[in-house]
Amino acid sequence: ETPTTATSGGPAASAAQNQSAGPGCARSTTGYPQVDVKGAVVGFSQSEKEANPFRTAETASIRDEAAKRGAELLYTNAQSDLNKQISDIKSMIDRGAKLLIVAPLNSDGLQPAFDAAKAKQVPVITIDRKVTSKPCTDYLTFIGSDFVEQGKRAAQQMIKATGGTGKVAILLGASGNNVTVDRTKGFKDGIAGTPGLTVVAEQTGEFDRSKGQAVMEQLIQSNPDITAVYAENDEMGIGAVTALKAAGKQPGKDIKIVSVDGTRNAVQLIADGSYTAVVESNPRFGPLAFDTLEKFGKGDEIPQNIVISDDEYDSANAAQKLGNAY
Amino acid sequence: MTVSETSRQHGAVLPKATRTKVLQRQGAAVALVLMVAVSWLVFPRFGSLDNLRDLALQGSFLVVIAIGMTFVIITGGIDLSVGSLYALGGVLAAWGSQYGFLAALALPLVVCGLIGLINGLLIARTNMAPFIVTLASLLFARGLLLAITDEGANTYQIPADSAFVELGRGTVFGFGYPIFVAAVLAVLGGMVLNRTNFGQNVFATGGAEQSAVLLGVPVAKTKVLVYTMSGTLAGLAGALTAAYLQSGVTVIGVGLELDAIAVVVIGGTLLTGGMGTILGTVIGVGLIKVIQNVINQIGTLDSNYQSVVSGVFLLIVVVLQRILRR
Amino acid sequence: MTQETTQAATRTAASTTAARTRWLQDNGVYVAVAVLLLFNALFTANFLTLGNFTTQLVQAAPVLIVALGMALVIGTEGVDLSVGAVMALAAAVIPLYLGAGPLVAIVMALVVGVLAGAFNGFLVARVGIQPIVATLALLVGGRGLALVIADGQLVQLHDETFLELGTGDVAGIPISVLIAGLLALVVAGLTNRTTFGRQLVAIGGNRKAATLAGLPVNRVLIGVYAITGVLAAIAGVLATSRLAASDPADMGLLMELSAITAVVVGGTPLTGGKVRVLGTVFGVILMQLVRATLIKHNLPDSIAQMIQAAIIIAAVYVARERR
Amino acid sequence: MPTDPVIEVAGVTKTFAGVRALGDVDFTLQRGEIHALVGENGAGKSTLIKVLTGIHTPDAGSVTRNGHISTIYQEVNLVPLMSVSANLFLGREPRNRFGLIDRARRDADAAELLRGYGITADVSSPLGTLAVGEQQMVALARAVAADADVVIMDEPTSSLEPREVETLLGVVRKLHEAGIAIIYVSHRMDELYRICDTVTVLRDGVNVHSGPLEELPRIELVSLMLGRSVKEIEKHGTTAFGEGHQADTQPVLEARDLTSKPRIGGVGVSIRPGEVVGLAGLLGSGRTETAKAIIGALPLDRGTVLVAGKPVAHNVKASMRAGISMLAEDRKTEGIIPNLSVRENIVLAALPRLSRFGVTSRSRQDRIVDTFIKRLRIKVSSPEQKVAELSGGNQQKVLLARWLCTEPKILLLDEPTRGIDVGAKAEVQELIDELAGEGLAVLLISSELDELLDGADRLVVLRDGSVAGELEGDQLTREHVLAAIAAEVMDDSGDHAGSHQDSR
Ligand SMILES: Nc1ncnc2c1ncn2[C@@H]1O[C@H](COP(=O)(O)OP(=O)(O)OP(=O)(O)O)[C@@H](O)[C@H]1O
Ligand SMILES: Nc1ncnc2c1ncn2[C@@H]1O[C@H](COP(=O)(O)OP(=O)(O)OP(=O)(O)O)[C@@H](O)[C@H]1O
Ligand SMILES: O[C@@H]1[C@H](O)[C@H](O)CO[C@H]1O
Ligand SMILES: [Mg+2]
Ligand SMILES: [Mg+2]
Repeated sequence: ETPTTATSGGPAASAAQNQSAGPGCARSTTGYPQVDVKGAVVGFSQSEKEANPFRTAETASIRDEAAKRGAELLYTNAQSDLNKQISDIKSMIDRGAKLLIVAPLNSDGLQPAFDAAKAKQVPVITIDRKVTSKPCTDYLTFIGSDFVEQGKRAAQQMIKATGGTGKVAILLGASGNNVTVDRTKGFKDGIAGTPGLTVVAEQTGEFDRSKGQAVMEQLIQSNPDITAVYAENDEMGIGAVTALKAAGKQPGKDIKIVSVDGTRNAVQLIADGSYTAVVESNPRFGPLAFDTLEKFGKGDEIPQNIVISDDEYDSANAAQKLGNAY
Repeated sequence: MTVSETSRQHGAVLPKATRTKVLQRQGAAVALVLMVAVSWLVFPRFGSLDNLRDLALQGSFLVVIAIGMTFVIITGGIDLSVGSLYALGGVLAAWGSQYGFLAALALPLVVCGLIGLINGLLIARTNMAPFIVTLASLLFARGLLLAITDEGANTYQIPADSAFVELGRGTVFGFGYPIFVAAVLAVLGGMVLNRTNFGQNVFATGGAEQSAVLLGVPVAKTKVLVYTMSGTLAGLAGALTAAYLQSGVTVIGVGLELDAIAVVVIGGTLLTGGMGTILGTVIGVGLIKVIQNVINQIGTLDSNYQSVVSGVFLLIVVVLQRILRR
Repeated sequence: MTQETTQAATRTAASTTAARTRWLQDNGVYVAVAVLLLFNALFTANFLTLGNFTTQLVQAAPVLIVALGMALVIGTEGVDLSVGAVMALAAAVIPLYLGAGPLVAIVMALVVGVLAGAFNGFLVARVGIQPIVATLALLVGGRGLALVIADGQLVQLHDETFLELGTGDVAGIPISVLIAGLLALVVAGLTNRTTFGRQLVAIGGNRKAATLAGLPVNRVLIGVYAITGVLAAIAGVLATSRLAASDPADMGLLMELSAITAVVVGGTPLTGGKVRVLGTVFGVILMQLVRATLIKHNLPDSIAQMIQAAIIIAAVYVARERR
Repeated sequence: MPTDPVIEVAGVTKTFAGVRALGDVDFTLQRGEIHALVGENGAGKSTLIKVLTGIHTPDAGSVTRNGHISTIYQEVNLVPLMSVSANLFLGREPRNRFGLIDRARRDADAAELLRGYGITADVSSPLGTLAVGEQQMVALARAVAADADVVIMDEPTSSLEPREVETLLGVVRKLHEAGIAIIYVSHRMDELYRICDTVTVLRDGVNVHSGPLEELPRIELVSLMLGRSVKEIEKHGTTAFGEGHQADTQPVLEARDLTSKPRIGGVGVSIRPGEVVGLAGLLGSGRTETAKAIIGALPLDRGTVLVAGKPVAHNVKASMRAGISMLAEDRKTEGIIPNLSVRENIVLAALPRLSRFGVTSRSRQDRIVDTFIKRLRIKVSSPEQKVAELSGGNQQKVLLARWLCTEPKILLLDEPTRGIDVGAKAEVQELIDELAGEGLAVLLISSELDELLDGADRLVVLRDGSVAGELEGDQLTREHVLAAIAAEVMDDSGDHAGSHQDSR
């Protein structure tokens, strides 16, 4: 398969082995009508601006797959506004969407939108962020990464890279975001058994490169003994690299950097030797989402929780897997 | 004779003034009617009952906040804290809902009202600029929100069967309760503004503060009251939103203050104070929401163009108003 | 007799407290900076290092550059909410022209800044729209436009010469700090020593009177907003270079609030008619030190925001104009 | 003399940021009397009033009030954006049975009430659309309607035309008959002697005299106010103008057919160097508009302005370059820049000339500022003092200095002596004479007929925005002017003119 664009390149997310959990959900349980994906109007509600490569790749993946399967795609972007996302979803239902894919802005607050879909018997697949509503009732199923697991895997990478000793600074994601909460929890749990690794600072970089950079600049001054940085997304990690270089440090060498996402820029930095490791958060939900919709349409039972497999990049494989990064 | 000459002069000046006044007052309304009509014709789905219901519901939260903002702006002030107070109100309501309906409603009103009161006291008693005082409370309320949610990690859920949820989700003929709350508040607000002594004090304070003092208007008290009101209403809007979303979402309300200011100004209220109407504000909300809805109806518009369109639209409205006012 | 003497005594007492509050009002921001420096020297690890001071100055530089323009606009009794969006526009323009060389890219970014500012100025001066609303339109639309230009993407930059702006130094002083300092001097000279500067303050003090005194009110206003626009663009260029990427989605986000806060904390009243350039410089430094202190002490976001709020109120309370 | 005080003030002291506005003032107002409160600018009259009404708390001393006080403050203190009726009833609106404001009744009551003051404007329109005089009348009606025992009027007539002054004085008499006590502040001696029973003179915040007004000759009253001897004052007449001026034969300013609908239509004025031309007319007759049209601050439908025969582009900058300067009517809103120093206020308009390549020169400024402070005898502690801290008269002089700084050939003065005390007024009048003597062409607008008659060499009378007549030489009498202004006004103010003569 030859990728058409850079963002849609790389392997599609596939369901991780044995990780799809929960009792099944089928059309017979929901009583929803049968809809063929081919020729159907499918709505996709994106949550945030596409400045972050993760979002770009996510949207591209859905778009490409919809085109491939002959579905008509309606697309909205909530621009980080929860109320707008609710309206977006309702308006797509109104405009005739028979199937919905939603990348929720946050884990809570979409209930009214789900209720609207339920009332019109429109199945909803949520991707990327898991919501607190009821699967198979409020929405069909969740396809996405296990963010706690991502944090744990980042911790493993960190332990491996530091040999289990060091002072870690955490660049937190945006406050109030469940991705932040989960990736922090996973990481802290992951290093709990390694007393040599201590967290000396945790400050928010708001998932943003320049904020990550600014915070890192402060921390490296007040805590010059920092030996490792855990960034909850690549953008902040890249910002940290810039900050550390400016402070005369050698990121990737005297200061280890581990982050989550798998963007091309970060993986490139690993290959260049100034980054330690990246745990992937795979944004290519398109194929899996449409497979799931098709399966559901056929009447098959689908799992309520589809955890996708995330890759990992480190110095051993970065150069060779660079093409997979987004 | 001289008397009749004076009246002749006025006769020459007034009809034009009245004409402009009508255009000014109704200018926004005319624009709204036109836009609704055109949208109806161009986008068949626009006029669907579902869409109109959702439009009204989405507008209702902003109306509640903008009523408070209208009062504040008529006194010549500004309230930047409403976005944060809105989010805080939602969180408090969700947290309070575990203690019953009354707690869920009273807690946000009291706490946000209190912060509004402090805004008012600082502004009225210390001669500090409203812009900067309320900017500080914007930060403060956001910080408080994070503090009570464990840095945003906790999203309080409202039990789906609680009476409080009904406040946000209940409907009459499919129209949500918040619409009626907003409507009642708008009518009340208009009445208070135009038919009570407090309302007259609001106009006098913004129209000519020094004179108002000499006319015996309790200027300081009036200011304290309008900021308290604005805070309380922002808290109420937050509570309604929480009831609607069934949870105290922490990531909402960012930048909402600018929306509120924009709708008030679009509605013809003078930013310098002394003049304004609640009806205008409601129409302003209508205009903003219809524009957003239409952008969604177009569907294919690049999401980045959406803010460009909003900006251009805002510009056209204020420039037109300005020209009419001449 | 006795009554008179007591009165005289209270009068002198009153006038000394008046003098003291007056002094604090004028110098509060300097005192606050000194206090914060002292606090950090005592309680913050590794604070008194050259590297740390450099970091603070480097981070403050773009804010200062924007705040200088903001101080001028506020001096005319205006305000410019669009500075963050203008920074984003500047950032978006750079990768488009970087191929033609860094100088071309920078010039184009500055041209965009001037145009955006002049547009604001036109709306305020000629059309007569309230500054808040006039610039709100560009705040809303400008960033969107920047994203449209950049196709919504962050672009990694590799031009060494361009990146030098953000990382290089002259005699140990980072280039961006040097530029910010230079601009502060220029703006101080402009406000205090030129016709333009005095006219600007007069317009802010009493626009009607300034018009009747034959001052070129519209020209000055458009000029002031254009200067603010170009300063915001300069800040955008420097910040972009330092980030080594053009990121219109986040560049200068909420910058308008930071800049206004710094200006007001520095003792320039929002009511116009007065511009304090040195105060603005220290206002920016104060807010930078506050942020640094909160991060260095690893305070959670919640506490950090509440403390910032309290400090803003305290600083403005001291500097406020008495009735 | 029966004593039944409604207001008693004992030992009141009030200081503002170190400036003593009132020092140990005693003051008593008897029930039913009309009490004049006089003094130079900054003597403390308005401050005393604000202490009486409770707006200011005194630093020391006591204030006893035995009744309800209602006040008309010095500047019109109403809310221009609110309707006339809302202003009139602010704080005591008529309510309907639900406790809500009854707007229909409010408007009806307002219209009814104002008819008694000769105002027939639409009461539901914003107050700001009324002429200043009418606004002053609304303020008066508001104050009187509030069932008061005491009515305080702080310079109520300073922006009224003669006819309106008569209406106001009529109201004052009616109040007096109804047993209401009145405190009346004015710089206009005639009015005081016509209606007041007693007088209190403040000087530098101290009560220097209280007593019956009749017994106090006018000249002594002035001497008390100024703190100068009677002899010194006797040298001057009612105004400080000298005889006529030597004027050139060719006009330096010619304004033709100035039209700006609906305010002025076809006004023409010409002034020769060294000549003072007065602009007379009722309030709203278009005097200010004429001056603004000449300087280019008013959009014109038609008309040209020529300076020394050459047409001038219609904008303020071009006019100033051509040598026209205008002292605006409203010192506070159109004149001073309050935050700036006296120096900066003086050089403001001349700044480009005092700069090189846009960079200001401090030494040049200081030189010229010093000259004018000395020449106009401006009382300042230093040129760097904030102009807002000066008294009204001195602010006016600062503004005069601003215009003289631009080295004008033509000076338009709109109410140059309004609201300034007798001392300062005389100085300004002398200055006008002096300037004309030096060859300046002066256009003088004043609501005080005496000032125009004494100061001007020629009068242009406006009525309803057009020229109703020009008077020169022997025609410069009160009667002629009034006749030109409007026949009917002369009819009913003829005897007032007479009473003016009497009181002199
Ligand atoms: N709010 C204030 N703050 C500071 N100084 C004040 C204030 N009000 C009055 N003053 C000062 O107090 C003194 C008395 O002022 P006041 O207004 O009472 O004079 P006045 O007799 O009414 O003069 P005028 O005839 O010009 O109206 C003046 O020196 C004035 O500058
Ligand atoms: N376009 C207008 N609309 C409403 N009111 C106006 C307008 N133009 C002028 N006025 C009011 O009418 C008043 C009288 O007009 P004008 O200034 O021409 O009178 P004047 O003859 O100069 O009298 P004076 O200078 O004594 O006020 C002005 O003070 C102003 O308040
Ligand atoms: O997983 C994604 C990415 O990590 C992104 O950086 C932030 O949003 C999350 O949902
Ligand atoms: Mg006074
Ligand atoms: Mg006038």
